[in-house]
Amino acid sequence: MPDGAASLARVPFTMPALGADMDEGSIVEWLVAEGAHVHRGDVVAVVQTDKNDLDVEVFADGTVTELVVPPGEKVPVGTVLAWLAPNGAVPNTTVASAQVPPVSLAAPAPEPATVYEPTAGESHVTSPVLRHLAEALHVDTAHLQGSGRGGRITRDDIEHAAQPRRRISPRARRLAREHGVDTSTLESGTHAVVGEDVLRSVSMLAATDVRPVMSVPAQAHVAPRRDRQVAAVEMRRAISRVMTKAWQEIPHYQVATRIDLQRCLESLAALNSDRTAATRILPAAVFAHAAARAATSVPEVNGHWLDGSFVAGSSVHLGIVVALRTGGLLAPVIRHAADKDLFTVMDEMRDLVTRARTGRLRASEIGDATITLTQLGEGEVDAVVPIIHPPQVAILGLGAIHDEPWAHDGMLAVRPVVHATLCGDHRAVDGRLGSLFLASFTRFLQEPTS
Amino acid sequence: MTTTMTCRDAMREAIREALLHDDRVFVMGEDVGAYGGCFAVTKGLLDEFGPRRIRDTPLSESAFVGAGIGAAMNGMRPIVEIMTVNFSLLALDQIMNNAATLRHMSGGQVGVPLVIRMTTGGGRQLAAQHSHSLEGWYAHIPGLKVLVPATVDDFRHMLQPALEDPDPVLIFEHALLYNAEGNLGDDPIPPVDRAVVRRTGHDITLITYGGSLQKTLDAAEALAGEGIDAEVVDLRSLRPLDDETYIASVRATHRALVVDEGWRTGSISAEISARISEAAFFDLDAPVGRVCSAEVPMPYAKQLEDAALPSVERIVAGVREVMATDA
Amino acid sequence: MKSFDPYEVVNAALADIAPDVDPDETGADLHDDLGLDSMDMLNLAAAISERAGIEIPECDYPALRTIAQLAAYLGEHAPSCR
Amino acid sequence: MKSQTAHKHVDAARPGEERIALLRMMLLVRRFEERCAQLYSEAKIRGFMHLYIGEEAVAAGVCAALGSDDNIVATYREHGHAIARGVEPKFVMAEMFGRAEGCSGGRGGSMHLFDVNHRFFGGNAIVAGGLPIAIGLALADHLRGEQRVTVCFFGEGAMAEGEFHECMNLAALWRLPIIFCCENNLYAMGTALSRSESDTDLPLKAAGYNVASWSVDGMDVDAVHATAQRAVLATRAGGGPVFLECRTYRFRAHSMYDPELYRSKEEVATWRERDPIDIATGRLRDEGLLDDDTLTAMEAAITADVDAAVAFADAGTVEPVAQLNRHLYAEHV
Repeated sequence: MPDGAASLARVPFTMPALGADMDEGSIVEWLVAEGAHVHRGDVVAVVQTDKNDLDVEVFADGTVTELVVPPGEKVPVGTVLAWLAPNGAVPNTTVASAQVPPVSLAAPAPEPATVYEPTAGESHVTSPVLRHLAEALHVDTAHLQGSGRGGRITRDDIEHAAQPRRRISPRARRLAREHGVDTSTLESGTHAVVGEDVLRSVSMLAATDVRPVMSVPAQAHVAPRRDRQVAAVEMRRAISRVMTKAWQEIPHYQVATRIDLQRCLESLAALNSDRTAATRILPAAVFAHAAARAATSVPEVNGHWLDGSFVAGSSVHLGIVVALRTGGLLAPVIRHAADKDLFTVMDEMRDLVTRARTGRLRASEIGDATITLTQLGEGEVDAVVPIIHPPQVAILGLGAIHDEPWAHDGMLAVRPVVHATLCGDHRAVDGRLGSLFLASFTRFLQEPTS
Repeated sequence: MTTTMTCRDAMREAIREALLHDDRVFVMGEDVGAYGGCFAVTKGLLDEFGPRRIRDTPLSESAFVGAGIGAAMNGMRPIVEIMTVNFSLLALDQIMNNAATLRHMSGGQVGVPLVIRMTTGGGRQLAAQHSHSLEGWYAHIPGLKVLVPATVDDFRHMLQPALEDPDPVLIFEHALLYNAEGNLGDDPIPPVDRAVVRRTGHDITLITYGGSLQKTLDAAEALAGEGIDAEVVDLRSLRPLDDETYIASVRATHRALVVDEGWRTGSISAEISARISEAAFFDLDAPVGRVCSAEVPMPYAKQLEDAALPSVERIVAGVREVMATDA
Repeated sequence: MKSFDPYEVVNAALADIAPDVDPDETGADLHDDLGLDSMDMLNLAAAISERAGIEIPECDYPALRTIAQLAAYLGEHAPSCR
Repeated sequence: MKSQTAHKHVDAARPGEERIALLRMMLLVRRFEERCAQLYSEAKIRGFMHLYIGEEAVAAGVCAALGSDDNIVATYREHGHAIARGVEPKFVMAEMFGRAEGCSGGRGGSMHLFDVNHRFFGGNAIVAGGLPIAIGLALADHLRGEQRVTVCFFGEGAMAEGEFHECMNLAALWRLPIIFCCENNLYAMGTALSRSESDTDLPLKAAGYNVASWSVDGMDVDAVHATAQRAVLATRAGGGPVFLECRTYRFRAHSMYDPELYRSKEEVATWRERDPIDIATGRLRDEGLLDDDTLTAMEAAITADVDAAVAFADAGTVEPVAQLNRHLYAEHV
């Protein structure tokens, strides 16, 4: 057949070279059927090379007149895979057939398995490459409006729909790595995640913030047993991680003293004499209030050890360790505790303890403590030497109130006594300041309602 | 006791002192003698020290800078004054190909203990051939040392260590600073190659030098009103750069902004930014910001020149951007 | 009007302040066995007061160590029984 | 002011040994450089290398006129100047081998030979770049009232540079003790003098700056030596700067190899007939001051010197790369 109108009417679509080292390839699937109109740039087939399945585009406008090579057959680069009739040309399949080189004609091309014609309003991802991309980027294509021809979803559509990359500062990434924090859980407001976000998260973790507990719906009050078990396991892990880190990294020191509570408890009894259960003050609240005020008089124990240096707390946010009957513990925070009166401290403490035990604490009530108080006041324990919750630099441990012999004015008396132990992070604060704190704490206890 | 003086007087005092105490010192440059110096820094010195030591030169930057190099090689301690940094390009061959290289290419045999002083910077509506800040260019060249005094103390006391240096030292004096007054301290200045924290702060490190220092300090004060506590580092030397000081500051504040009157592209601010990335990347909470001169030849018209130069407002805006940056 | 059930009051109060405690353990020691501390006890007293209008004076606390004892105490002090 | 041409006659009263020493110096430089060419082909020497062959009379004659305390600044074609100044050939060769023992510690190479002990302030590879330095060297001596003279060598190509004109003016203005020795070999690389200068009478240009300006046959070592001696005498006596044009010719390519499209083989052949070594040898023979035996012995001794220099360089120390940053700034001990 000589050159002429008929041959002008045929444009070959050949096996492309998709890499410098590609010599042959095979059609995985045809994405067009015979008779389909195609445009320059449309993906018309998926081709398998030695390495990959790749989308293959067509470089001409026209109508597909014949699919020559069926899927699965390996052919050399340059082999005609299909014939196109340019727009405006009359397809002449008879002529075309005569022109087809002797390749792959032994088996007639079967009906392509996955041919479809996109219809308006219906979104489809046709190519495995794009399907893979959508999966990798977590894009749900079912809800995507394609911008391609006939509503087809394009690579751009998928990439636009993908979640914007979370922005995390280099320092935040480093701190997260060092503290074992999963950056995907970090909250940062509208900005990028920065170092402080990680450190806040670390301090929340240190207070054994275990999210499954937090997520118990308020109206349910009690999580299903299985959830509680899961939560307990996770809390155990969190405690394990934080306490191990604290024990390994923080050079603890302890200073301890015994405190005569006679005056304190007498004042408290007087205070409670005409109070109902709803307004009564417990010794625990007196201890918390005194501890908070002592922290303002020795600010060196109140704050965080961050990234190699001590950052003083701008206020006293007192963490209160609450042991859970289900195992584990939480340390909700009385914020600005030193600025509040005893009654407010009692109210908040009662509220926090109750909600801690009923799984209704908010995350914001957990983090951010600048110093922590732990009391084992209900049992037989005389004294406790606690472990600091990083990044805090001090924790005050109180034993149970017991009657003990007490030397007073050269006489032996029996007094209600509590053993107080202050554990300090020696990197940040020295023992002298720890003992000053205990002295101040003792003083405040003598005037509980002042 | 403190004395108040201008940076001009401080530099003149420094030159006087050097001339008085070291016979090897002489001053050479265009109009340094009879005219009293284009910026009056050397005013009065001709009368005091005579024409042998206060040498007016022809308008031959390459020859008299080269002469300074040769005299320094031959035992003298010349102070060469170039009127402006733009004119120094006429002597760039001597500065780059000779002063900076002689020690190295002679295998350590030849030293060039030369001091070259020149004015730099814009802000005086002197347009596109008298206003640029090319100290960053010179800082590119190994073999040179580049000092950028910003305070009366540094104007008064940087010259002597520069003269004592066995290698060529370029001192870039921002022209707007000559009239700036300040208290002359009694204490010796820190070594000239150390940066100094001029203002402490916790939130961001502002790194600057020379004519931009006061603007940066003013910006830091303005930012304090917004609750942004900025630390300001005065580099004082662009070569060598005191990495230790500004990197330590950035490690503490986690944010940095460089203020540099040079053009942004290929500038010393680019170098500092790169070094912060190299040394403190994992301490950063935001990309390093920069406030530089607009990338145009310096325009004449006041409002255009103002817009081209770093200003307190631009520095404040730059800081806000870094503080709010999505990293 | 629904009749006053002291067990119901105690159990409801317990559910408020210590939902993890099994209310069927009527004979168990609230403090030693069930782990309620002084804060819990105070809360329990307040909750009971709110529900039943019965204020338990602090001096009576030591005698009320089990759910059964509490229920009995409420039964004795119930307004309708006075 | 019109430039003068120096007397070309040979001073017959000059002692024979001194003239034989000039010949020996020219021969040493010649043989040394011929070996350099060979070593370059063998890749023992790399980089740019500019041979002085044909111009030896200038360096030999001028340097012999200087005292040991005088200063020299030279160009990148400075092997001859360094050796004529007294830098031992083995240190020059070691430098070209890039050895630590080289006269510039291997940092300079062929174009940057330095030896401050001989007050040899370098081969400067920026055309005219050495002139301002020479001004400064002279200025320092002038300020201190010292009797030193500074000689600055440069090619005629440098006279198209601004620095040349700045320096002529400054030297005359300040009456500095400096001799500008222009080695006019007629080509600035490949550009003929007539294609680069509006007036090829070079001393005339220097004279325009009120600099005493002389011209001499640069292929005649006796003439160069005699004229240089007069210039040194005048300058040292406070007469101010002297411009000395030495008319010479380079026999080989600009750098090691070039196709020499810019000049004809005939022209080179004509100039080779005026080889300064042949002129000096012939004259000394004619005067009965040199015989074959002496010449043979001289050649043998020079060959031995060059062999020794190559052996020294070959055995030299390869400086550890760890010392790359040395000699950037002064090392404080």
